[in-house]
Amino acid sequence: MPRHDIEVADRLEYLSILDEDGRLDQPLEPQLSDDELKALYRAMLLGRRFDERMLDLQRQGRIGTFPPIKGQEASQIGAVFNLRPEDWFVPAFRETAAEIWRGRPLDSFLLYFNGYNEGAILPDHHKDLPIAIPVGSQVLHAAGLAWAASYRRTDEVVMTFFGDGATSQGDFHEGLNMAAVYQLPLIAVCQNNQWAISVPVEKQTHTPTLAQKAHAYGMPGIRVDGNDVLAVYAAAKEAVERARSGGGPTLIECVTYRLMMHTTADDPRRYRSEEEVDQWQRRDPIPRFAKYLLGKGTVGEALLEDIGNQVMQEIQAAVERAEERMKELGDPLDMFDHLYAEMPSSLRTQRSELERDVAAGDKEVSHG
Amino acid sequence: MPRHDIEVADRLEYLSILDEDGRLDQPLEPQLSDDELKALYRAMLLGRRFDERMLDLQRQGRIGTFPPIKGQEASQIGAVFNLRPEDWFVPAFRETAAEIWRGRPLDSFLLYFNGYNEGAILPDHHKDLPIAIPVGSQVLHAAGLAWAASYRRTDEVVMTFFGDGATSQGDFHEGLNMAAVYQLPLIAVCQNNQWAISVPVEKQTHTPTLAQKAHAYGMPGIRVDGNDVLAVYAAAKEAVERARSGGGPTLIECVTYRLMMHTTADDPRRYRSEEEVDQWQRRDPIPRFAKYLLGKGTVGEALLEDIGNQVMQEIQAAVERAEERMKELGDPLDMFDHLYAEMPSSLRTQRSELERDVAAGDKEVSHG
Amino acid sequence: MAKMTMVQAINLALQQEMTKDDRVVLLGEDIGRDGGVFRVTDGLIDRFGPQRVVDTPLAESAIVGMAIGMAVYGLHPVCEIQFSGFAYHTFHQLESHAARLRWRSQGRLSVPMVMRAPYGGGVRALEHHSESREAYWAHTPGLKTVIPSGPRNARALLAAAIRDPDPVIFYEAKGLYRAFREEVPEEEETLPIGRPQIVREGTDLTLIAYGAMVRPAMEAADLLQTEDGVETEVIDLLTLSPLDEALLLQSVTKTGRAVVIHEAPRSFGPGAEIVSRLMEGAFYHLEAPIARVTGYDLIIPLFSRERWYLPNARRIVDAARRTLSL
Amino acid sequence: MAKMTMVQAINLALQQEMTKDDRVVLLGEDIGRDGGVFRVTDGLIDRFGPQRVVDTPLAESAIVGMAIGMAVYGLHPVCEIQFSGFAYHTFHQLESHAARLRWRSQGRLSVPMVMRAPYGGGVRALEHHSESREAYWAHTPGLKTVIPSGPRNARALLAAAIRDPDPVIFYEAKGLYRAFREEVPEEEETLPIGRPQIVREGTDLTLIAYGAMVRPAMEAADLLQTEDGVETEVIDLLTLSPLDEALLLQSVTKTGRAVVIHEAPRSFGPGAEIVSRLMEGAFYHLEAPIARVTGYDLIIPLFSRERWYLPNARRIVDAARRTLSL
Ligand SMILES: Cc1ncc(C[n+]2csc(CCOP(=O)(O)OP(=O)(O)O)c2C)c(N)n1
Ligand SMILES: Cc1ncc(C[n+]2csc(CCOP(=O)(O)OP(=O)(O)O)c2C)c(N)n1
Ligand SMILES: [Mg+2]
Ligand SMILES: [Mg+2]
Repeated sequence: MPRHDIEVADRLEYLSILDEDGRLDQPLEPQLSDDELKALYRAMLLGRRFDERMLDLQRQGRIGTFPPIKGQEASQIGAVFNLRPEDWFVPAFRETAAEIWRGRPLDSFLLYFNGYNEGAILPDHHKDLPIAIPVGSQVLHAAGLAWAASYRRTDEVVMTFFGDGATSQGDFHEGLNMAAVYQLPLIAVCQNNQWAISVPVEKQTHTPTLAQKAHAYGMPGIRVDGNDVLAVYAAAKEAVERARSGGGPTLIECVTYRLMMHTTADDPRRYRSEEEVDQWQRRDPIPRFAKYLLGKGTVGEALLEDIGNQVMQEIQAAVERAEERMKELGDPLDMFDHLYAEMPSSLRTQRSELERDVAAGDKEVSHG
Repeated sequence: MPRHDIEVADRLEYLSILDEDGRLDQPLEPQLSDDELKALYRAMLLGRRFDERMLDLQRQGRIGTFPPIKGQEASQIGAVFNLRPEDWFVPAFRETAAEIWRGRPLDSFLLYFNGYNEGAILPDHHKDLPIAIPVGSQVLHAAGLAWAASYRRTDEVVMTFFGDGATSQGDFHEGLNMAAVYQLPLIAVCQNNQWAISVPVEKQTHTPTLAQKAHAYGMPGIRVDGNDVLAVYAAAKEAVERARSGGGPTLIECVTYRLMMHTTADDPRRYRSEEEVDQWQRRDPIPRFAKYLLGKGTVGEALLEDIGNQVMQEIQAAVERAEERMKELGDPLDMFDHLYAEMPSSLRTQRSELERDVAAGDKEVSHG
Repeated sequence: MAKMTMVQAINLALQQEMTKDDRVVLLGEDIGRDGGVFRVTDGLIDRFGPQRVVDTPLAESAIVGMAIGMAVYGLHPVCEIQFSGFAYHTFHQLESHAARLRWRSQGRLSVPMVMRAPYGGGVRALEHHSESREAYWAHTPGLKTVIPSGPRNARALLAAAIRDPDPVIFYEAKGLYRAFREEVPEEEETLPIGRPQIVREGTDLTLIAYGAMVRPAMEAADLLQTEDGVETEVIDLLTLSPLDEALLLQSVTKTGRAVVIHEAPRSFGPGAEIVSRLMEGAFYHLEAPIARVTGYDLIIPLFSRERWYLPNARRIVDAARRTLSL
Repeated sequence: MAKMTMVQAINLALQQEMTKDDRVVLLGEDIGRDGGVFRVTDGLIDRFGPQRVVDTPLAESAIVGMAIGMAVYGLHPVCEIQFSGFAYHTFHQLESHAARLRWRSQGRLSVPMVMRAPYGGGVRALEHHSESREAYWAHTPGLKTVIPSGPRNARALLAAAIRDPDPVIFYEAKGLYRAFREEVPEEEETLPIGRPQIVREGTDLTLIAYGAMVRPAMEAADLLQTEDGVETEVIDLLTLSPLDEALLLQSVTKTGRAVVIHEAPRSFGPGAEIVSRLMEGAFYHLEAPIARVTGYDLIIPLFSRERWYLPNARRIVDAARRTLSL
């Protein structure tokens, strides 16, 4: 046939399980134990409440700029819930809930967003990467980790997160291409929260979905309701299993929404309507999942409240710990640490300069 | 339907019209006049013979490194044949035949590949860009030109070329995304010549076609037999018409083959077999098209020979012109020209330094 | 004459150039409805429409790469890179094409574009948002690197940059965006690119700075006068590259002593070139080694320690005193 | 001990490090079957297989970005960027991540990777294939920039770079690849990173060079001795950054005069930092301004005019004589 349509081999699917009102598509319901379901709920709620608390602190001037995650908890928790501790998690910068689930201490966020590098230290057992601010850049690190994992013949998988905006970056493209060429154990999770700061996804790409970008790499792509933690969980589970068993990478598009500002320095009223936000508010992943759990009988109202209280206590303790900790931190000379394994002579010289300057500054303060 | 396949709206097609033996798929035959057909043939042959001559010159040390195009003439000429002089042509570095068709003088190639910047000067009426060596980078310039053309509400279109290797680059991705988002009049022609130096296309991407990468941008993609000048012409004609009438960009994959070395500095025997080359030799676009023209009665053997002779004369004249020209060129002080519209003072100082050095060098030579 | 912040003054330059010349178009991330993350392009989309104030997808190489094509076509694109810390994505486009197309085509083509980007510290920002790496561009032949130090010269230099026939990197010290106001004339005003200015005259010592460092340099000059009776000359470079050293030589020939100040890391930084030019042109007038007060050779620390990284008047005064004591 | 070209010596270093340590893996364009466009990795794929000598798709940012991930995992990736003129694509990965991950994680993570790239002129190459822009990396805190000047030190420094716990930019002067042979011991040999060497002793003048410029500097030193009776000390930097100036200061304190040589454009180039360090540390010993013999602030011209762009012994001798006459 000289002129004919070409079929693309890889599948492109859509998945949703729990709808906006918490109604379930029974046959698709994932097999999760009560404990797992409660853990999912608790992790989402912790992410939500901690985010709210950070916003308060920011508004009080007690921390600096940070990017709220409100509305995206299901996309994050549903996905990382499938990871083992030995797996790698490579976040962008709006994965607070997922980072917490992976074990990053709450107080570390407060240090970090208060301008202390010490907040970026991850626990020793952690294999994850710290947040990556340059949009899309981390996809390549994830591909490199996945390459290394397969070089070492482990069954570790790597899950990386990025936004809708990131799909326009060259690094996204190069990373997914590499992952497909080497059939790496990579799960690429796009949190399509509809906005890249003020740019809506319709201006980011001419495609109706982001998942179809998988076709450019010859890998499966799936679009899921990102506010449905069960759908995200199920899609990620498939992808993780495929990756772990040598089946190569997957692109998952979680359709979700950034309910708050881009960062606390942003004013979304400049570029989007209250109505749009309201509409998405109704699709909030947390009440929906709570309804499901209550309906299923996994939890009762009392337990939900209990979880809520626990979470608030955990947060409060972390805030107190962080504020204590910050009193000890901030020695300016520390800025010379950790650039190189061994400090070169030119830096030693500069460090003495700073030392002198600190002394002079102190004198100025005490005498001035 | 909670779980279902997503259909991709944009088409992905395959097109071939004239097979390896010059047999035609009649219903698809483009309506081209005899003069047009002869022009197509002549342009391909000129590209071929000039390329061969450059290789001779290179082997004799009369020019430096250059990238031969042999085998890719149909992909180039079939595509650019659709352009008007007012349109823009944005080459990579292996589009000698297309550049000549667009009006770049033969002697300019010889100057250029002999290390004279003067060879990059394009004729005054030319709107095209000079060759771009950093792989994939030119796709963005083409998108920018197309953006400007549509800003100015002209009906100019922009055609850019790149190789299979270029599809791995971030700039390719970013450029096609931009073209789709702004629905720019861009025709993106990928010469899939199977190799990026020593890397075969199968190691460049996990996809069976390059055309399907169009799906990542929401634009039509078409894969054509790139050694079939009629198929390339027809596919490009559709794309050009679509672009000119505001229908946005198209990705065209021309399946062709680099019959020679990557550049004259390369030794392809290190990485590919003679058999593979032989196989593709049989799909040579030029004899195939000659057979078609002869069969159709557009030309006779005598005319073909005549065209062959004309082409050789044109090349010979150009070689002589270039060699004359080079005698006049090469004043080292010229290197200070054209960096900025106006030479800054620091460069004026440095230029005097070079002047002094040239004088010293001359003295050294004459006294030494 | 209105009193304006640097943000407003830059906005004015864009507005006036766009009004006068429809070749001028803006492109960048969030520059439209949002008015840019620093509001530099505030209101321009309302005035000129989305055809001329173009919100782009999130792709810096594409922004600059497309601007190159637009400029070759004959437009005068002004790109905004949201933070200079994300300008590295555009390096290959700027080095390999913007800086070279005039040269490559031997004068047939040109790339009259501007890349604007906020740079430098002082706003308690996240990582990658406070760097000062203008030396990368300054070392790149074919580019011009312009760095204003306040509202009035920002406006005048940006207008000149937009009209310039060659690609201009226009770094805006984000610490200055709203730091102070200055009278900025309503009528058009440009300043020549490539021309430093003496912003305070003196006979004993020369301070050389640009961007956000001009203010602490001026402060230091005041302190040196009141506390030490030293008459300090302060030079504002305004254009980092191509660097015209004539005025610097003149000054140092007179004063015999100099301190160069920048936020950028010291080693292989902008100050090194200034020191070298002075060494080459005023060696026999130097009475003491030229000192550098700069950022350290570190990643600029997150904001809790940032003020100890950035040069300030105290550090400049200290260096000046040491220089004067030699 | 075999006489080797620099290509062979680098190949030997790769081979030995790979044999010893399976964390060492190579990735880049055409480094496998093809052995690299300069044949630096010739034969390694046969020896170590495609799992350790990885031909990548054509994407420089990806090569470096993946190497960062691999290094964090615990491997020691060695990337080849085919020509340094295409290394700009990797800038944001190197600046924003490779150079920062140790710092960002406060010592928890590290990025022990090497980016090798051929740089510099002298091989009649096409555009973008002859640049010398090492100053970009040298100005980037968190990176080390190492530039050997011949087979033996190339081998020893590359071995050290591969073992280094931090990211190293390893620039190989392509003009030296096959320019001459040197004895290179079969047994392992490393040289410390960050340590310049005196390669010729002298008392009247110091020449400071690195990479391909060491040879013309040595030639110039010979000429100065035979023609002018001048005893010239020549220092080979070997590591450009972090720059250790101790040896330079020692030498210039003795000679009082220096010429710095590099292929890179002069302004904001590597030489400026060297001049500044000498100014800061040896000002009172200087008897003449330090001269710079460098590439001009131009795009390096295509090869017909290239030899007029690159510094050579004649230009160095001229500069030295002017310096000596002051
Ligand atoms: C390379 C780069 N360019 C620009 C920015 C500034 N910036 C930070 S986040 C952001 C938008 C990101 O959008 P998206 O990828 O959708 O993620 P989201 O913020 O919605 O989570 C921009 C432009 C950046 N961090 N990195
Ligand atoms: C950014 C960049 N990286 C590497 C190179 C070196 N190089 C030149 S051509 C080439 C292969 C290009 O392959 P392809 O895109 O298929 O084009 P072809 O050479 O086959 O025409 C490479 C790696 C380059 N020119 N630019
Ligand atoms: Mg988003
Ligand atoms: Mg190819």
